[in-house]
Amino acid sequence: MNSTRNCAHSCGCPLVLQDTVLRLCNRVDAEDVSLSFSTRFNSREKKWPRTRSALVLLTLYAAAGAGTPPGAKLKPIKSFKLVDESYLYSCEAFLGENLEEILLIISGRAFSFVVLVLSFVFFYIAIQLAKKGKAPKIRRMIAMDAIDEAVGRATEEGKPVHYSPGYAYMSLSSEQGPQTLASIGILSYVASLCARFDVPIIYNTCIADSLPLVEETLRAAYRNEGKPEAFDVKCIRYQPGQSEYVSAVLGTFQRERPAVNMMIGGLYYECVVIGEAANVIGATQIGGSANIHQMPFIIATCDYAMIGEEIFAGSAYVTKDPLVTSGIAGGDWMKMLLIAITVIGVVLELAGVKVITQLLSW
Amino acid sequence: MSNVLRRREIILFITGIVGGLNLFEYFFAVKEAAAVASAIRTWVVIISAFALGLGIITAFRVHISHVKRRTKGQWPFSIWLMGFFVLLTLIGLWDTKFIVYDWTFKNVYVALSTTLYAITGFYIFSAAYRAFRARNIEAAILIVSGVLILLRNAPIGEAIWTGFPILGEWVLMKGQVGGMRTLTFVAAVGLVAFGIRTLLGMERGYYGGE
Amino acid sequence: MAEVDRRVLYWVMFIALAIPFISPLGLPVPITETTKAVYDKIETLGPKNIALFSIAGGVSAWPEIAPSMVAVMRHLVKREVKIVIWGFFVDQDITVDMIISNVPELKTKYKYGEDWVYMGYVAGAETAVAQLAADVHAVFKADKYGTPIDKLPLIQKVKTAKDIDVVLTVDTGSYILYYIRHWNVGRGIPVAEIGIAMQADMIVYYPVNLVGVMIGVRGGAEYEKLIGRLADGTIRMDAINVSHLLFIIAIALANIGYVMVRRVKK
Amino acid sequence: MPYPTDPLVLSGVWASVILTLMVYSYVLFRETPAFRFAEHTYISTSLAISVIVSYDTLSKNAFTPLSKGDLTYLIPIVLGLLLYTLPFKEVRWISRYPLAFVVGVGTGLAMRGAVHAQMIAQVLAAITLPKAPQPIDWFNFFFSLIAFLTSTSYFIFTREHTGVLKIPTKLGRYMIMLALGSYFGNTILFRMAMLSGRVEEILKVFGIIPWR
Repeated sequence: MNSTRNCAHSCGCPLVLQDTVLRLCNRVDAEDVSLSFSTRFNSREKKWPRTRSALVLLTLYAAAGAGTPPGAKLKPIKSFKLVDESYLYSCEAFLGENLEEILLIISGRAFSFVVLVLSFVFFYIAIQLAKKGKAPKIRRMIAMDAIDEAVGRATEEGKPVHYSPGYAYMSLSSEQGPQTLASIGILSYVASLCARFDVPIIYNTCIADSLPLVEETLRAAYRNEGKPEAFDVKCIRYQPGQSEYVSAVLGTFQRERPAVNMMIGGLYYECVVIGEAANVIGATQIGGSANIHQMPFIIATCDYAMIGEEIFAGSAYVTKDPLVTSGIAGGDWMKMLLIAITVIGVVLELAGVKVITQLLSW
Repeated sequence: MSNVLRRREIILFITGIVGGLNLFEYFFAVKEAAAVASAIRTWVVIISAFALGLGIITAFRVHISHVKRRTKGQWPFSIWLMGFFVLLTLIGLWDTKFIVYDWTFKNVYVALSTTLYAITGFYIFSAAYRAFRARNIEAAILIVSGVLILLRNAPIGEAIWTGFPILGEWVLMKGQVGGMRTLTFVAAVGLVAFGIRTLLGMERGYYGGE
Repeated sequence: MAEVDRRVLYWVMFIALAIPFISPLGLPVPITETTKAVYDKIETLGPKNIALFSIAGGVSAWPEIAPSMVAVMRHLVKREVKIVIWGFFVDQDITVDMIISNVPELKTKYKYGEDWVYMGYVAGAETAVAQLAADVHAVFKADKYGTPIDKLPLIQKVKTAKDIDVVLTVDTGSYILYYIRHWNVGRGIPVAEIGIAMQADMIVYYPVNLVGVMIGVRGGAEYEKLIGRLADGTIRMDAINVSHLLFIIAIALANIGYVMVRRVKK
Repeated sequence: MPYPTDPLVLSGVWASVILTLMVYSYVLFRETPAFRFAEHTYISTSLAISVIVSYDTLSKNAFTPLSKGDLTYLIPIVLGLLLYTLPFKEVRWISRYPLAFVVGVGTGLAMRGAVHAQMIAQVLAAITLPKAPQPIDWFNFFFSLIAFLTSTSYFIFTREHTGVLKIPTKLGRYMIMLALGSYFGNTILFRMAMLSGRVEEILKVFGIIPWR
């Protein structure tokens, strides 16, 4: 084998290759690394009847061709897992062939895919059950039920309701996006209550690309309550950044003294500041986030807290549409399934059977 | 035409396709899908950058109304906000190296960002003072775990008793792991369920239930 | 005692934090494993290696992360590791300037474009991190200073994630997860975190994915000790000590007050 | 380093410290006109900076490739411009089109990351036995495992927390509190570092401690 062959990905291969083999060999040394590769590989490419041995071979060739890196322990490899795409690239580079094209499913992600597909299946089953009128009952969510009471309090006191979705990386396209969407879902319920009881609502946000959704949601809430003329678009306030948003909320609290503060979404450090500042003005607080790092502060500062999954469920909960709420049941089944896998996995592991761990890292 | 395009189904369909493509590309090594998904992600970065203008419109709408109505204690600040924004934007577009822009950036923008970030120091103190009260077993567990971490993080804990960092370390590295794992796990389950609802166009809350 | 005006608490904290700066206490800072792991990783690198220094923390987080950033950068320069910098925060230019002024070797010993390069700001959060892993050159056409990438030998070598030997992500949020998801999982690039205190437990959840984690200002103070050059991080640890003591006293008082109030009510 | 004498630097450090004190007047006293001034100055400055940064992003990511003849970049530019139909009643609905892309990408990215790193990896970690275990490692292993199982049971929505679920969900809540307490404690470290940084700056500028 020629060690100077150029890498197909022009990655400065010999060096990478050497390093890769070193890492691979050292990792293979660890007992817990096992090879997993798509079985499709076999049927699609007759050229490599046995994926495992082919890869082991590749590795050894690679090690030989690139010169054995100092410190690499080369020994017969029983099983190892291709945990790293760059190993694959190195192997490709070495053979001058594109292994990625042969692979269909990306290694290590297969079980995730199964879980995702199962999630869809569970969801489908739950919907079908709901359509037959057998929608699973959802347990009471205290924080969601508290919304009515809180808005009622604002009505009595004649003070506004303050709502904000948190920092959420300032974009719907970030991984925080779904939390912002869930928050806007809950907003739609809060806004219709506000419209119904003529309570002003103040919405502070720093997420520019959510503004159209927020505006439409508020507009629709007022229209559905038959008061489209009562909607004032100026209740939506925008600040171009996280701390800017915090400063504006602090100002809003003291100047307009809302009776209720709701912060639901992708919260970050603003959570504790807004939460405490709202406490100073004696506002009833409902908070929620799936961001683990803010959960302690939601619990510390808010009267009602929705943690983790609850905000996603909450958005379905308020719609009270059995078709939507049944999705929550799908999630529950997934939880139960994975709990079962955990229990079985531990038992099998203790018995020395590694089926589940292999399955999970498939 | 516009009646067809107005249909919400089309919009939900686009959302579903774009989301689905990003999922597909993650699990399957299909180069074409990866290329398209990657291009769409670049588009979205561009669209999001355009959204800032909406933010500016939103902010100005509020402040112009304050000025028009001469809101007490507010309208001079609104004029200042809008005027300074226009001035600084013009300078910045002309040359970001220009001294006024540079000075404002460093001494106003950065200083205030730091200051507001640091304001949490005060609020977390009062939050701890209020929340860390042993009202029930749950609150007691919260306190013990929190205080042990405090004594672990500050070297002073070790100075008081050498056992504190060990206990704190246990809580941080072992004790809290199970609970935290759950929070990570269930948030993901909820997110996936919500994502499915969104991609299938069932989550309509955020579209205002029109 | 159960209910005091919050402003009393705030004033106490404000004043107490000033004390250690006026008269430093100088308590020792023991070194934790997770910081040592980052140090050990960089010790294995040399002039042939390229480190990515990703800035995902604003200037506002300097008090917490600047000591770590400076200490790690000093170490990289000492090991003569090539450095690629980019970031996700609009004010990061000031952070980079701060690092340069504290690590003057970047200007003297290092040659810009060959030994280190600053690519500037990237918009798009996780999307961008994923994009960068797949194709750096698609994201950057030029560096921060407008030099096209074909004139920058170092960035010519860095085309995808796999050209990087270690990712050092300075992070006050979730960027560490983005790097784990898109750079480590599936690509195997070692990722180390220069983080804030809340990210301390990352190592527990992602032990396989993370090289090490530097925990906030304490991580910085420890790193300063490791590279043998004490600086801001060490001084600031005193303030940490005082404030933590204050927290414990406040929590104790709050609970005593609470118990007393409850007894009176009974 | 000596105390700065350059008027530009000097004015800068004083401006930043005065603005800091204006903001803290909210915390230490109440909402004052000083705070209001700082708040509006901040938002104004930040809006301007965001415009510059967004313009930069757009020219790098969209306008430059477009000017080089890559016409596909017309799509996102047009989509971005469509957002501006929002203020106009008749055509407002058009602004949903660009959002469909934004929401799709956000949802897709969040889901794909969540399944693997947050679900599978957590289960895998929960069942991975300790290596070369001492008795304490077994204790820790089972403690984490039970914590994981019980606290997950707390998040079952389709069953009321009574009967069989009563004890596990209660224990689960305790485990969640243990985790949250630890997070709370850890966050304090960071917040205090931040605040001490500001205090240090104030002391420095007022000349109470030497400049470094």
